[in-house]
Amino acid sequence: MSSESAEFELAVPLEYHNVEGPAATSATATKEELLDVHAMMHRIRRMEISCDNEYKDKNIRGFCHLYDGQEAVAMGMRAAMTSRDNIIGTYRCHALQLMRGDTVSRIVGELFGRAGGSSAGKGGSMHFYSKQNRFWGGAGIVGAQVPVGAGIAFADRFNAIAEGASRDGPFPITVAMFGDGAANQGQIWEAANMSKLWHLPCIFFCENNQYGMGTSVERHSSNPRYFTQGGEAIPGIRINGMDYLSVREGMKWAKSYVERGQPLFVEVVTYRYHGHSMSDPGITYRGKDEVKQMRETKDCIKLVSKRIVDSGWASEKELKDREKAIKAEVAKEVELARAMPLPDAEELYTHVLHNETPKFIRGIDIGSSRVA
Amino acid sequence: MSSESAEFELAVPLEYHNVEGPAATSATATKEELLDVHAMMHRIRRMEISCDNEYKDKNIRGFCHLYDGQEAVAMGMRAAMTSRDNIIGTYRCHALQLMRGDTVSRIVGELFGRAGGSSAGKGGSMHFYSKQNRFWGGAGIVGAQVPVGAGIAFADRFNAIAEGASRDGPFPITVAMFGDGAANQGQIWEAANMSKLWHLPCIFFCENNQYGMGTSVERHSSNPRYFTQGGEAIPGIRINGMDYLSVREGMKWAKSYVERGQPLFVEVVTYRYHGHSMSDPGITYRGKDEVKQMRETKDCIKLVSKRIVDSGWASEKELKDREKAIKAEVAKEVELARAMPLPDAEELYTHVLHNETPKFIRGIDIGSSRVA
Amino acid sequence: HKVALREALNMAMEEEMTRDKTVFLMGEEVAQYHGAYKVSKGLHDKFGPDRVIDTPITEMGFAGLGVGAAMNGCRPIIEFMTFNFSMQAIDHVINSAAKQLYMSAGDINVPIVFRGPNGVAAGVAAQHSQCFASWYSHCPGLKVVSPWNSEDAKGLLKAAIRDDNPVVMLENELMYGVEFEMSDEAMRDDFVIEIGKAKVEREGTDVTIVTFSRMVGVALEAAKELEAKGISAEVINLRTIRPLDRDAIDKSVRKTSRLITVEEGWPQSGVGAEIQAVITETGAFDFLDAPPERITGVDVPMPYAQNLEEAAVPKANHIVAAAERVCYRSR
Amino acid sequence: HKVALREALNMAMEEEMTRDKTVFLMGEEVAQYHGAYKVSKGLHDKFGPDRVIDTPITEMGFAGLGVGAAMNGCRPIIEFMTFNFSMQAIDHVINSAAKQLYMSAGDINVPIVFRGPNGVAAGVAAQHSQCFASWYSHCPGLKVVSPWNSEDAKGLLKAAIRDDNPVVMLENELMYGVEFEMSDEAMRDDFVIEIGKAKVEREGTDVTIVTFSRMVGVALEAAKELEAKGISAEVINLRTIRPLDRDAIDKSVRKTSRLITVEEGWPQSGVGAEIQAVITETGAFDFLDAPPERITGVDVPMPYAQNLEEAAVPKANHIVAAAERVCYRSR
Ligand SMILES: Cc1ncc(C[n+]2csc(CCOP(=O)(O)OP(=O)(O)O)c2C)c(N)n1
Ligand SMILES: Cc1ncc(C[n+]2csc(CCOP(=O)(O)OP(=O)(O)O)c2C)c(N)n1
Ligand SMILES: [Mg+2]
Ligand SMILES: [Mg+2]
Repeated sequence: MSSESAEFELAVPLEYHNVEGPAATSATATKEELLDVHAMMHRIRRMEISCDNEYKDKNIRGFCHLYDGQEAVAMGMRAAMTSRDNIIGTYRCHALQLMRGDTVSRIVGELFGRAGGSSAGKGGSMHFYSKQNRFWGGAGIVGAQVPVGAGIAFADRFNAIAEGASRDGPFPITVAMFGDGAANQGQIWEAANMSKLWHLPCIFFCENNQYGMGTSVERHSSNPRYFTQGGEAIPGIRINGMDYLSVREGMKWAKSYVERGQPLFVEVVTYRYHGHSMSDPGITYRGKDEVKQMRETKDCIKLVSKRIVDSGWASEKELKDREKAIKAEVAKEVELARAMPLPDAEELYTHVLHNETPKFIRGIDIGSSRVA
Repeated sequence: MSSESAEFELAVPLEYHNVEGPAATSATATKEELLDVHAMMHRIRRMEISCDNEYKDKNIRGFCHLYDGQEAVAMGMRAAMTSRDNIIGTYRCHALQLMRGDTVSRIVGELFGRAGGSSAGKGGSMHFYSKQNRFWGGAGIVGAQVPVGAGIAFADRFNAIAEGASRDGPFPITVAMFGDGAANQGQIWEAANMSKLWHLPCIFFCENNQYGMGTSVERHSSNPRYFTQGGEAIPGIRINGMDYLSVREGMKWAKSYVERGQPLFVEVVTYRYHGHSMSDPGITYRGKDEVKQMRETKDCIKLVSKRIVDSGWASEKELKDREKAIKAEVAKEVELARAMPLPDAEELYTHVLHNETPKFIRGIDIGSSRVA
Repeated sequence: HKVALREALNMAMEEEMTRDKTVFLMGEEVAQYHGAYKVSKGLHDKFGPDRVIDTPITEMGFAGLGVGAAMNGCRPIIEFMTFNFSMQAIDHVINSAAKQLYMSAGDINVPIVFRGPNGVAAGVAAQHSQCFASWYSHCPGLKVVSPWNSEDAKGLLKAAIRDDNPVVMLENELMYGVEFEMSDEAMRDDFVIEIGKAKVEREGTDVTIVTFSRMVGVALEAAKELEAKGISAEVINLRTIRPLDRDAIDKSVRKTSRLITVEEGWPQSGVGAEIQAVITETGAFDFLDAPPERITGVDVPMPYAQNLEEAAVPKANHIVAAAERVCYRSR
Repeated sequence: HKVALREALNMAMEEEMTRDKTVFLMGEEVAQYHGAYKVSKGLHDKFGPDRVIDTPITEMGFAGLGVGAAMNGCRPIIEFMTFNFSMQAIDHVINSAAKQLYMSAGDINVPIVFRGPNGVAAGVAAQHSQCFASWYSHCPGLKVVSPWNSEDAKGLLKAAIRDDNPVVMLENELMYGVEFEMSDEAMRDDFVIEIGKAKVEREGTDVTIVTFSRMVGVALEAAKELEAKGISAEVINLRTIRPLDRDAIDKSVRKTSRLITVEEGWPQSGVGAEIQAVITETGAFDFLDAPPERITGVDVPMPYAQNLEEAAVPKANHIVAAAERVCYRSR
């Protein structure tokens, strides 16, 4: 079965800064791989579209940052990394949580503010985590997750060396993600500097979806070639983020480079279909046409579908049937989420401190305080 | 008189990043200029040595960051800039205050904590200012002065354009200074990014004296070529900071570049003779020999003296006499400072708010509060 | 005139930018996007990109830049998309702005306004729901104002822009869309509210309720309920948190002999704690007939789920119950 | 055993690093320079550069990095050269560390210590003299400790390192060189002080003085003077500022019926304000025979000149006078 494979051309070659890597103008993939990726991408998209609808129905509150359009990025990362590698992302994190092993129902349950949500209803859209699966969030403050990511890489190297590993690795890697808007944050440079000085196995991963909220890259970044952000000190690579195979190839090489304790900037050029968050229609600062054109000509799911069909691995009809099945599956998961109970009122007072119950938590008035 | 001039070779050529500037392998100077610079450099050095002594005698408290060794930097800046241009520096700012028109007695008076000190005794070593002379400090927090400096540049451009000036300048420039240790601060990059986007006439000026406190550049900076810090976005220039004429030439070109609203990184390579502050003997993290060798072979005053003598503009003996006179003058100024009265006790409560007396300033106990 | 708070803020900025050409507005998405919460709608069109400036998402950088511009002849309004993000920039608010005048013995003042929504919004969880009132008001050299209604918003923001000192203005996202009646006087372009003066929003004789920002409305709601129960509550809208209007608090507590403070922020070393200390110092303490009570946010990070979030924030019933307790109408 | 505070801190770190190989120390100049104030002397020699790490001067970056390391199996000690610089990093202390456990519903805890000198030193002026006790203790999810003497320093730091939650430890530069007697027990490597417990440093019956850090010594000095005047003062060393030991404060105030709080930080929404609110809540308020007083730093940025600086910070005579007032021995 796994013998069915084919070679595909990559529309945009990988581009390197201050380092030499493989040209990678084409990549091989198997039938199962692409079918699996197609399914997963579609699952992400259905989940995000469901969130959009649920938000409009007022079942989701606050912020809600959707990932549709960018699915190839998450999928390419997944293909290149092991589950021992770490990811830390931004508030735009539903897809990452899913890709790291969580279920649609738990994710949507979180957005519904339910006890069975991934963060028991305490986090919401911006705060997904799975320590066990080495997904570290889910962070609401632009830029902040990047030094935290460098610290995760630091700990992996520190602990490996303490246990006798070679100082040159290979270490598990950490992918510290940030958007193009976040790329201007000084703390990214601070973290990159320390990573280079201390040989941390950390990828500074810029998801360039061309806008930071309503501001386009050329209005917020004096150097929008984010893969060159490391200047003379840290190399970089630019990847077409609308192509799963490009991301997979680029990230495979990136991992092999970084796991030896050499930080790297990675820029994936991608696009978000929805507005920044739910209050943003997403069409005031960019034309409807632009979005439409991206959807029509660059869509990452279309590209995978086309490759599958062109290789004769499935017909358009078969893919549509699969998509329908996933749609139904996601709808079922959303209903599972809806059926979850609300968090118990006592949960307000839990998880303030680890491994201990605070002796006293003051309430709204003194009388309603919790005394252990 | 001013006809007496000569051409001098620059030992280290200017080095450019991402921009082309004049090669400047030599520079012309007049007799008066070099004699004046010699005097001023010597005045700075005597002032700093006096501070060292006064600190040891416990007449100066807290931190005290001395500038000796780096005199050519301040002098070169002065020669290239007009008094309408702005400077904002670090806590290592005695020399800058002097160069911007203050007196040794007021500066030392500040260090003595006297009412007649430059900041009326309220600031101490780190906090010198002269708004009227466009010297904006004097800042105790590493890195913070750099975005503030960009803001000073912003205001000059903003106000000039509001008054009808061309959008391409020339504008007064702002030199935002920072050390090699500070160079790693992310806010420098944040400020540089905005400066490039918004065409601010701002120089990001790194005084690379090779150490940030006790840490040498290669231990704190993954890219110690600070003039390349602007990467693909912002050009840079590296200058030999031990040579007055090199700094003058480099900064003249820099000003001509920047005043059109194009930010620039400038790195001057220099050396501090004293420890970081007074509690640092300055010889644990660098060899005594290193300091000695710098003093003997690279000293900026020696270089100016040699050029004067070589040009036949003064004999060694004449220069020594001048130095002696300055020494006496500085000593007199120090005595003036010593004679200054302490700040009036009421000064504790002044300058909390501008142009108004707070209605109430709580004291150590409620009874000692100031009520207007 | 019915005016939403968002429009009152907008009006204040427009008037002051018209009045003084050194005033500019800077922040994330304030120009082409009209502000994340549309507070700056139309200003970019009117004043152009030189005076209404979209920044990169670099709070530390643009806050510092604003301080420098303020030192050198401008009057910047720096918008934080929310005050939560001001933590990245707080060194500039405190060290670069608030302390500058003092360190330079009066040479350099910093006429700057830092403004934006503060405190709890709806469903935005722990990192986006913090109240910074007590932190900022702890620090000398700053002024801190916090409006409740549209008049407050307009009058305080205009006063802040004209002030020669750094002012932090803590707004509230949940209030932006709320409409309030504005007087003719308040609609005028010379309307300013004096910083440092509290306002008695409702007179009463039995208990003083001191509060600020959105909680003023909640307290007024409580006061109504209390009235029905025969308790006459006086509601003080602080408007300014630094400098505190000690006299207004003192006067009211002497009159009512009972004090309740209400804030949505965390209790420890909050604004309520300070008010209790103030009445001790002014002597109003001696007039108390019952121990003062404070109503605060629960001492936990803010949860996302609606039921938990609601349980974390004061509501009118808490104030009513507290008033009944201090008036000994209940246990 | 006479041990300077600096050595007690050093001992704590050395013992805990020996005990647990996931502990490391990171900060500016902590390794080769032995710390700006020599607190980490010898640790780099003993544990090597992997575990005692000099950082660039990038507080935001290395504080965030420390948080990440703490999430992933390490127990970092992050030294701020002084807490003034922690303002550049405070977003990580609060948003990345203190709120992490709650947001993740218990999934990710952050066992990290942020430590360094806090408050006024000598002649370092406004930007280097701020006290952060009330700011940090305002925030849930954090613990905040502040030692007075060498035993405190050792026992609290060891407890902080072992704690599974983020702990802020506010030290005092002026105390680093001061020698204190340490008991045999405190010299042992299993000596820890429970976080959250205050210590009665001196028993008394007439007035309670609640304080922390360097001011404990000043309060004890005042207590001696008061003794000569026939006033018996009880001095409570808080040791922990969050969570506050409400019981200890309550108990003492019920006994003495008088309260003075002492801190060197600014008054508004300070630690003293909170303590006044606490006794109101515990009921000790009803036992008071006089309004409580707070002794605080003057509400201005810190000046450089020695005479002004001295006038800005509480001294024993202020406490003595306040005690006489609350005991009605003077007016
Ligand atoms: C420090 C900080 N400032 C501002 C915000 C508000 N904010 C959230 S996301 C965002 C835009 C980020 O854009 P980008 O980094 O490009 O990521 P994208 O949303 O495109 O994935 C802004 C301004 C924040 N959360 N934190
Ligand atoms: C944010 C911050 N962190 C730390 C310090 C303490 N500090 C003052 S100067 C200094 C070293 C700076 O080195 P560098 O930038 O090279 O300047 P130099 O002293 O060599 O002129 C340090 C660590 C500070 N003042 N501010
Ligand atoms: Mg983006
Ligand atoms: Mg240096």
